[in-house]
Amino acid sequence: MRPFILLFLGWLCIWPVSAQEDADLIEIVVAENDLSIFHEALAETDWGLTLTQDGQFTVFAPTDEAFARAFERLETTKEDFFAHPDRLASLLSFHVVAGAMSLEELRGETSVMPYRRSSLVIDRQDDELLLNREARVLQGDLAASNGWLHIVDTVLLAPGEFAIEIADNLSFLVLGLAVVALLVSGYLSSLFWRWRLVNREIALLRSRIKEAARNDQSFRS
Amino acid sequence: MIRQILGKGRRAPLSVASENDGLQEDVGRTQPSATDALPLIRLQQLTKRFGWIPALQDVSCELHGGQIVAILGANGSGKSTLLKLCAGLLRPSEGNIQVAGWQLPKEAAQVRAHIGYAGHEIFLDESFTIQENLSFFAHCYGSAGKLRVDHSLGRLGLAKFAELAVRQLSRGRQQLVDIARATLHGPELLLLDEPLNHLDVVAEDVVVQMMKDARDSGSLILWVTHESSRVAAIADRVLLLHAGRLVVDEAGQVAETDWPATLKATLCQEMMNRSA
Amino acid sequence: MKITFVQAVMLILRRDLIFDIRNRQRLWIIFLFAILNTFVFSFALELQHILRREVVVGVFWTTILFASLLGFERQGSEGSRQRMSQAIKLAPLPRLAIFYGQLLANWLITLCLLLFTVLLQSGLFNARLWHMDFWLASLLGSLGLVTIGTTLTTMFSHISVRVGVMSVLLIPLILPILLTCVRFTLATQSELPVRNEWVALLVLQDIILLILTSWLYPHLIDE
Amino acid sequence: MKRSERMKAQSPPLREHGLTWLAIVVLGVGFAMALFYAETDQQGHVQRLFYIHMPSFFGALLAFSITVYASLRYLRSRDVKWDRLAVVGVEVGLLLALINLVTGAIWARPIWATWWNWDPRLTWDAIMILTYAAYGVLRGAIENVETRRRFAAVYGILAIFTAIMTLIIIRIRPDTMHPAVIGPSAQEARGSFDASPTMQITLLVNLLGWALLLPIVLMRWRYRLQQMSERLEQLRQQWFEA
Repeated sequence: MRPFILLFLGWLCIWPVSAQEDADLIEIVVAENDLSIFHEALAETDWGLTLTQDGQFTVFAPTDEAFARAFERLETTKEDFFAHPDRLASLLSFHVVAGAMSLEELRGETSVMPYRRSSLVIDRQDDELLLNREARVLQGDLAASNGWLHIVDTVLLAPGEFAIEIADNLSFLVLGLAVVALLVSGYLSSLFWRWRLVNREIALLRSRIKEAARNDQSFRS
Repeated sequence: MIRQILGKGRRAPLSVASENDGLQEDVGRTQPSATDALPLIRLQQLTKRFGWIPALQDVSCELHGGQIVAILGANGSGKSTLLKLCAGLLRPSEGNIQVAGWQLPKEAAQVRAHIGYAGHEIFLDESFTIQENLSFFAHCYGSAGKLRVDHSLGRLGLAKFAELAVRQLSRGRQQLVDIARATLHGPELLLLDEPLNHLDVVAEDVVVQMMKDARDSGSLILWVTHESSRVAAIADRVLLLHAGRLVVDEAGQVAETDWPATLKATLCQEMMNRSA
Repeated sequence: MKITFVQAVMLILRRDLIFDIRNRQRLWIIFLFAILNTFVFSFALELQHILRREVVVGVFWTTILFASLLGFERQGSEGSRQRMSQAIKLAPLPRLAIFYGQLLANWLITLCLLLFTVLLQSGLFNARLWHMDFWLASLLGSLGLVTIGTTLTTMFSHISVRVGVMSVLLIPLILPILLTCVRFTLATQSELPVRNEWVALLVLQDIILLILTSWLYPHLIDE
Repeated sequence: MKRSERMKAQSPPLREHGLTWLAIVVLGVGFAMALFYAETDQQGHVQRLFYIHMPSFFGALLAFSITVYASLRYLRSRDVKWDRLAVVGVEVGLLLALINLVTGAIWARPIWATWWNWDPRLTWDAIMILTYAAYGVLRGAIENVETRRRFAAVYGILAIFTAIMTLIIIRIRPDTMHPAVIGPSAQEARGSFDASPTMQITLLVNLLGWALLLPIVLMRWRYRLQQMSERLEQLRQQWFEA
């Protein structure tokens, strides 16, 4: 009986490693203990599904502590950040890059283009990788069947990302219309003002010339 | 080689001053008969407006080679404008100018080699020496060779200043160098804008002699000046400009004028008895 | 006998170069400014810390642009050059010969500036700028820059204009060429495959510019 | 100036007025349709700015192309009216390009969370504004009337070269090195327009208003103003001459 137990224990301990080989990215995220918020975010959006299918991805997974710090920066809480699925999806799309790139390959790059369409800058700071000029890789090169996973210590925010709370965009419509009205009326009034100025000047000059001509005659006669 | 303006056809091909022409230039040559040849300059209702101020108003006349024409007039009567128009520096607002048959603003390229212009500003480069300036222009006009430069410098008595930079010269001497530049390539049409202004007496005579030599060799000199006293002695013909209009044309005929009668009368009188 | 086109171009080229060598102020302004600009950027961007080759490329092209801009501004406003341009107009030289003469003179000076700045900046920022394609980009880019610069200088030598107008006019015209050059040299720096469509684009722009300015030049000079 | 000619300068003929009133009506209708008639796009109400954003862009293009054509004609014929048309084209073009830029930026704020996302069309519009603003600077810097017109015409032609080249270059994305001339840039993605017919009608009306009528009407008025200011300069010179 003992060998079976030994065998089972042995299998158990190599299971996470071997399992990792054919496990996909989502399973690795689940396996890691401090990626719960990231996993929850993935589940919330359709990324959770896409990362399970085949196709090669490179995923940067911020730790829970990284998410906590990010929420303070964006002055929001986890709940109402998760309330806007499209913003969440856009944030996550900045963490996923097409094509599987290990840390070594990433080191050769200067910038990569995640699904979010704004380039993620990669620096080398005394042989350590710096993502988005702020994030460091805590644990890299977690191989998965459909790509690589690297755990990073800060959430990657695209430039100008969610800096301020976006008001309902009706107010922006009003703002836009007001500015257009301002521009058009400004130009029309400048046109009208110049028109009046020129007219008055012409009238003035013409009267002066007429008057000068009159005293010439009087002078001559 | 006789510089003869062939009187046939619209495009009078000018004979080009050849390389060795410089030397024989002073040797006496026959005076081209002024009457039958095609006029060197023909102005037809020439008008030039700067903005809306008419600098010149329908000036029209015909000038033949082989004479010195003095252009007199008060300040701002359009003398310099007329000269710049003939040199092709300005484009006429209306009417047209023909130099040796070439319509000036468009076909200026053909005629530029035969025009020499010396205006108020000195068209020289201060940082270069006289020798360099003149040899540059000699190359430009294609009649290269130190020969021509030395000849024209010698003629105007500037030989010993050749190595000086233009900056070091006095205004008068700079003007002389500018005139040397204008006459370097033996132009058929010489345009001088108050050449005698800053010159001392000696230099004045040199320039007048040079103008006479050019006239004898068949080229036309348009001379803008103020000293009407010297005009009678030197000029074959006088154009009086007043407020952009041509007042006196041909030898002494008077168009309509309110030019001060005295000056005009004395001037015409002198012209009459000189040519009689 | 009229002088040939090439002789006229050589004449104007020699004249302009001698003029610039004679009064060296313009050259001093250009090269000193290149050094100053490099230092300003290195202090402003803390270049020695971030080992980013892209930033160096950006700094390089900005230095070239502003240094040659100062050179053109100075050339446009020089009194003696304005008088000389009148005199040269009188001479029977073909109009385009004058343009190409000045163009070549400016181009030579800009190429010297390029060489000087490359040495300076690859030394200071120890970035490897010595890439073959880099020289190609600089050659073509500076040709475009000089074409526009010479045209505007000719314009300004006829009118006396206050300082600053030249830069406002030149920079918008130079943007497409600058964009192409920066992107082309970026490719050479970051080992990305250098696509030769950038070279084609640069050549295309230079050709269009040369044709356009050659056609417009007589309108600039003659009344 | 004879009386009849002066009268004509003061009160423009009915055709002038007619066109102005037509433009005002069409713009008003377009404006109302944009706000109430058209459906709200899934991007929310701010998308209604699109009905001013895109038409004003084509209006600016129309104005600038008139400037280039007028500059070409002036260089060939040296006729003053072409130069006036060039000045008029630049001024109206700048106004419309500015409107396009501002509405584009305000529209981008809620959708892309940044005021400016270097979107190809907006960047191109900004560079056109810079180039033709420099045209104004050049005109202001030259006193002599003939040279000012000639140099302005030359610069007008050089400026259009910049505009076209910048349009091509900006569309080529730096990182992937292949041209996205047809690729969906953020602007096109927003502007792709297989949406409901109400939107398309509104767009058409606004297009007629902003891209055609407004530029033409503004240009006619500005042209008359330019004529009068030249008349003024002429009188002023004659006055100093007399």
